[in-house]
Amino acid sequence: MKPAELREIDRPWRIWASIIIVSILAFSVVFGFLILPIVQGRAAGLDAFTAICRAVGILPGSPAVRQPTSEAKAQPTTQVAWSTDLIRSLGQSTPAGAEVAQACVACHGERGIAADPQNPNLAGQSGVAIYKQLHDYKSGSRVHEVMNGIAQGLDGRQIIDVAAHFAASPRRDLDPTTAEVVDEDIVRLVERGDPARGLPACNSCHGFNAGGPMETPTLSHQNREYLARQLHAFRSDGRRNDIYTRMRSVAAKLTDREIDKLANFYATTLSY
Amino acid sequence: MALAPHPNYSAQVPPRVDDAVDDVALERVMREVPSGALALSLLTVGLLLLAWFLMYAFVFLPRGMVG
Amino acid sequence: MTHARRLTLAHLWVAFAAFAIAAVLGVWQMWARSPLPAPYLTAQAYFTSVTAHGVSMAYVLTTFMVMGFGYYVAETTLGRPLPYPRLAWLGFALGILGTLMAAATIFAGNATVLFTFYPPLTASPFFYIGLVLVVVGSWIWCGLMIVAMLDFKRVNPGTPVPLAMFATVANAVMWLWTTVGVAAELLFQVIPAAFGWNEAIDVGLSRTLFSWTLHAIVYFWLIPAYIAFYTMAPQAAGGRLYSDTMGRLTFILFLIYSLPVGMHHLFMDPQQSSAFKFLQMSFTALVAAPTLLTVFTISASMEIAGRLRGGKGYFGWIAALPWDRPMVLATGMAFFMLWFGGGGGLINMSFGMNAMVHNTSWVTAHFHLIFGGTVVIMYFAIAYAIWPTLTGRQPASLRHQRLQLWLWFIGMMVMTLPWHYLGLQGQWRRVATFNYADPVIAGWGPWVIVSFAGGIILLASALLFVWNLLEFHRDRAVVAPEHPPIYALAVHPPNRVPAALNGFALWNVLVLVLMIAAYGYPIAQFFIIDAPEAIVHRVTGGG
Amino acid sequence: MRADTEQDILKTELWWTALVTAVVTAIMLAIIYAGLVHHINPPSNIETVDPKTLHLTGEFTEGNLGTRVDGSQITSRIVATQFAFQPQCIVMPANRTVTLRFATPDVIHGILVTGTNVNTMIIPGYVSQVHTVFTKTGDLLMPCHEFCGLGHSQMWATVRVVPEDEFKPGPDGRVTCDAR
Repeated sequence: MKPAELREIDRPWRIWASIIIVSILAFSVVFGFLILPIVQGRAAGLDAFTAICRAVGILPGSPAVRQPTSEAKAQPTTQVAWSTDLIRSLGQSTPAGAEVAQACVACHGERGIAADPQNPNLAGQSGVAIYKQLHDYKSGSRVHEVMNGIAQGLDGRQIIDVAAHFAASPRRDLDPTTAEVVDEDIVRLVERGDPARGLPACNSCHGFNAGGPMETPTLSHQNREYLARQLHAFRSDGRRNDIYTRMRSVAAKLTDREIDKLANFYATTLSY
Repeated sequence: MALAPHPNYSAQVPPRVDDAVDDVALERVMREVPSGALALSLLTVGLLLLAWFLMYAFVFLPRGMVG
Repeated sequence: MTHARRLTLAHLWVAFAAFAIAAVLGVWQMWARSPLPAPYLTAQAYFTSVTAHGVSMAYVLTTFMVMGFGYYVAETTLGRPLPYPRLAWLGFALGILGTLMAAATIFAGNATVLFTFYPPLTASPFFYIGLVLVVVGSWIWCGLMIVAMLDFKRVNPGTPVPLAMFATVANAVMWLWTTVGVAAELLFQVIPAAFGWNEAIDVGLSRTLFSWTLHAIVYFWLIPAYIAFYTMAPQAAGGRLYSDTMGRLTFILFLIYSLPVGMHHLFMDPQQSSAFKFLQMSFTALVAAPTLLTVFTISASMEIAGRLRGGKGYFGWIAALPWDRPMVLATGMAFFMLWFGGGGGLINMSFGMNAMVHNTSWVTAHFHLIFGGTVVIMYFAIAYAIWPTLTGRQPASLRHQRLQLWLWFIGMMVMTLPWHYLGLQGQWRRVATFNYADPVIAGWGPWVIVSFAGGIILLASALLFVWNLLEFHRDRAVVAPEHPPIYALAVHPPNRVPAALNGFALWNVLVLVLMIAAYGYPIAQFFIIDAPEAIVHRVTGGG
Repeated sequence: MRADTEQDILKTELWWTALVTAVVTAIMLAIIYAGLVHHINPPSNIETVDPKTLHLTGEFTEGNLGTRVDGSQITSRIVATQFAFQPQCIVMPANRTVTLRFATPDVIHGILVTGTNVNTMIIPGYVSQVHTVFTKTGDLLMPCHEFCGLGHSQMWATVRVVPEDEFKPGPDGRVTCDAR
C-alpha cells in the first residue's frame, strides 16, 4: 500500500476521533461548569459568577448553598501548636537538654527513671509527648502543684531540649517478677479493643510507632501507680488536656478493674 | 531453536485457516449472525439499564438531597 | 513450545503463588469481620493482612500475569523472537526484588497502610521502594512490548499488528501513562516523608495524584481478560471473531477513557470541585462503551460458534456452545459476573449517586466481582490454555479445571451478593471487627456469615487451581499437541488497517489533551491555594 | 462469497454503538436531573483549614463542636480524630435543612450516615460540608468509613434525628444528646 493511500484511509479516523472527544469535553463543560452551578446557585441565592467560580474551585464553598457562618470563640484545651520544625527539633537531642534535666532529677530520677512509682518515668518516652505535657503544665492546661511551677520556669527552647533529651535516654528495665498472670480480656483490650463499647485497641495509639495521634505517650516501661492514677483522672474529668477528649472518652468506658490491670500490664509486660 | 508462530493467526499473510471451520458452513451461519447476539445483548443491557433506574428511583432519590 | 517458555512460566508462577497466599489471607479477614470468633485477631494483624492481601492480588498477581502473558503473546503472535530477553529477565528480577522487599516489610508489621496507602499515614520506606521496583520492572516490559511491535511493523510493512499484540501494546502504553500519577506521589511526597526528610504532606495533592493512577490501573489488570475474550474464546468455542476492527477500537477506547476519569474515586473528597468531578464523570460514563461493545462483539463471535455447532433461534446457540471447554466456560461466567460488577460500577460512577455507596461493602463487592471475578477467572482460563504450550503436557482430563472454575464462580457470587446488600445498608469498609451488639449491625451478621462461606469456597478453588497447574508438570500428564490453535481468526481477517488502528500516535495525542483538560487545574490548584499540609504519622510499629 | 462483508459487520456494530451511546446518555441525563432538581452534588467545597492548629483557633475548637442553631441555620460541627468523633453523638431535627461540617486534626477519615445519602471524606487540610434533610427519626449510625489507623474499626458516632417539635435549642443555641 502506498503512503498516500494509507493517509487516505487514516484521515477519517483522525477527524472523527477528534470530533467525538472535543464534543464530549464541550458537553461536560457546558453542563458541569455552567448549567449545573448556575441553576443550583440561583436556588441558593448565589449569583451566576460566584456559583461558577465555586463549582470550578476558584472560590471556596459549595455552588449549591450559602456557607454557614461561625462566630466561634476559641476554647482550646491545650495551647500546643504543632509545626514541622517543632516535630523535627524534638527528634534531636542536644547537650542543653541534659542541663535542663537536672531540675527533674529529684522526682524523675537521675536518668529519667523515677524512684517513686507515683511519678512517671521519662526515659525513652516520646519527645512529642513530653513536650506536650510540659507545655500544658506551663499554660495551665494540665494542673499539678509542683509541675506547673517548674514548667513556668522553662522557656520554649528549654522545653524542647529537655523533651528531646529524655526521649533519647534508655528506658527503664522491666521487672517481670511483678507481672501478674495476664488476663486474656486485658490482652484483647490492648491488641483488639472492644467493639461493643467502641473502645479502640490501646495499641492503636500507644503501641510503638502505631501511627496514632502524634502526642500519645508510650506506656510500656511506665510506672503502674502513675498510669492508674492518670486513667482515673481522665475518667473523672480531673485531667482534661487531651485534645478532642480522645483519652477522656476512652477512660470513661473503662472499669476500675480494667484500669488496674491495664496499668500493671503496661508496667510489667515486655511486648510493646 | 526454531520459532513456531501459530499458523492460524489472522496476521499471517495469507491467513491459513486450519481451525476446522468450513467456509460453506460459515457462510450459512453468517446469514443469521448476529441476530442472536443482538437479542442477548439487548436483553442484558436492557436489564442493566432497568436495574440502574430502579436503584436510582427507589433507593437513591428517596435517601434525600445532599451537597 | 515457545522460545520464551521459561520467562513466561517464571512470571506466571510468581503471579499465582502470590494469588494463593492472598486467598488464604482474604478468607481469614472475612472470618475476622464475621460474628464468629476468629483466631490470631488483633488490629495489627488484621490490617497487616489487608495490606498483604491487596498488594499480592492487586500488584503482584496482576503485574506478573500481565508481563508473563505479554511475553507469550509477543512471541506467539509476531512469530519473531522476543527482543532483548536479558532485559526481560532484568525486569523480572526487579519485580521479584521489589516484591520480596515489600513482603518482608509488610509481614514485619511495618506497613499497615493498606495497598492504596493513606498519607499522612506512612509505612517503612522499604515498602514503597519495593513497590516502585515492581513498577520499574513493568516499565521494562512496556518498553519491550513497544519495541517488539515496532520491529514487527518494520519487517512487515503494511501488515496489521495481530490483535492480541495490538491490545498488549495498548496496555503497555496505557500503563506508562498510568504510573506517572502514583510515581509522582511516591517519589515526591510519600517516600521522602517515610524516610523522615519531610515531616508534613499535602494530602489533597497526594490523593489527586493517586487518583490519576487509580482507575487506569484497573484496566491494566483487566486487559489480559479482554485479550482472551477477543482472541482466545471464539477459537476455543470453535468459531470466529466477529469483528477485528471492533477489537482494536475497544482497546483504544480503554487507553483513552481509563485515564482522565480517576477523580470518580474522589467524588466524596472535599478538595476537588464539583465541575471537574462532573467532567471526569462524563468520561467515566464512556468507559462503559468499550465494555458494552465487547458484550455485543463477543456474543456475536460465540453465536457463530454456537450456530456452527447446530444451535438455532435467538438463544438456541447458547446451549449449543461447548461449555465443557474451560475457556468457553470461563468466558460465560466472566460475562455473568461482569453484569453485576459492571452494573455496580455504573452506580458508583454516577456523580452524586456515589454518596449512596461510597466506602461501603458495595464497593468492595464491585471490584471483587470485576477483578476477582471477571478478570481473575479469565487469568485461570488463559493459564489453562497456554500451559500445555509451555510444558508440552496436559492433564488427561479437564474435569478438575471445570470444577475449579465453577467453584470460583459460585464462591464469588455467594461472597459478593451479600456485600452489595450490606453496602446499601451502610456496612462500611476496611474494618477488622463490627459491633454486633448494635441492633442494626446484628442484623447484618447472618449475611456476613454467608459471604464468609463464599470466601471458603473461593479458597478451595484457589488451592485447586494451583494443584491443577502442578498437574501440567507431573509425570502422569499426557503429551499435548505441538501447536494447538489458540488465537481466533476474524470472520474477515484484516489485510490492511488504517494507521490509527495499527499504532498509538494519534491516541497518545488525544490522551495528552484529555489529561490536561481533566487534571491540569485540579493538580495546579494545590499550588495556587497554598493548601495546608498534615503532619506525617508513621506506622512502623512492628519493628 | 459470504452473505455479508466487513462493511455489513461494521454497520451492525455502528448501530450497536449508537444504542450504547443512548444508554449512557439516558444515565447522564438522570444524573443531571438529580443535580438540577434535587440539588444532589458530591460534597465539593474547597475550603481549607490547617490541621496543625485546628484545636487552637476557629470554629473547630473543642467547646464549639456539636449542633448549634443560628437564626434559621442549623449547623453541626464535628471533628474526626484518631479514633473517635467529637462529639460522639449529635442531635438533628427531622425535615429541616441542616448542615454538617467536619474537619480532622490528624489523618484521612470519612463518614457515612446509614440509610441516607450523607457521605463524605474528611481530609486533613479541608472542611468537609454536607447539606441535607433527615426524614426518618431515630438513632442513625455514623461510622468512620476510611482507614485511619489501627483503631479505625472502633470509630463511630451517632446521629440522633428527633421530631421537629422535640428539637429545642438551649439559650446558647446548642442542642446536645446529653440534654435530652
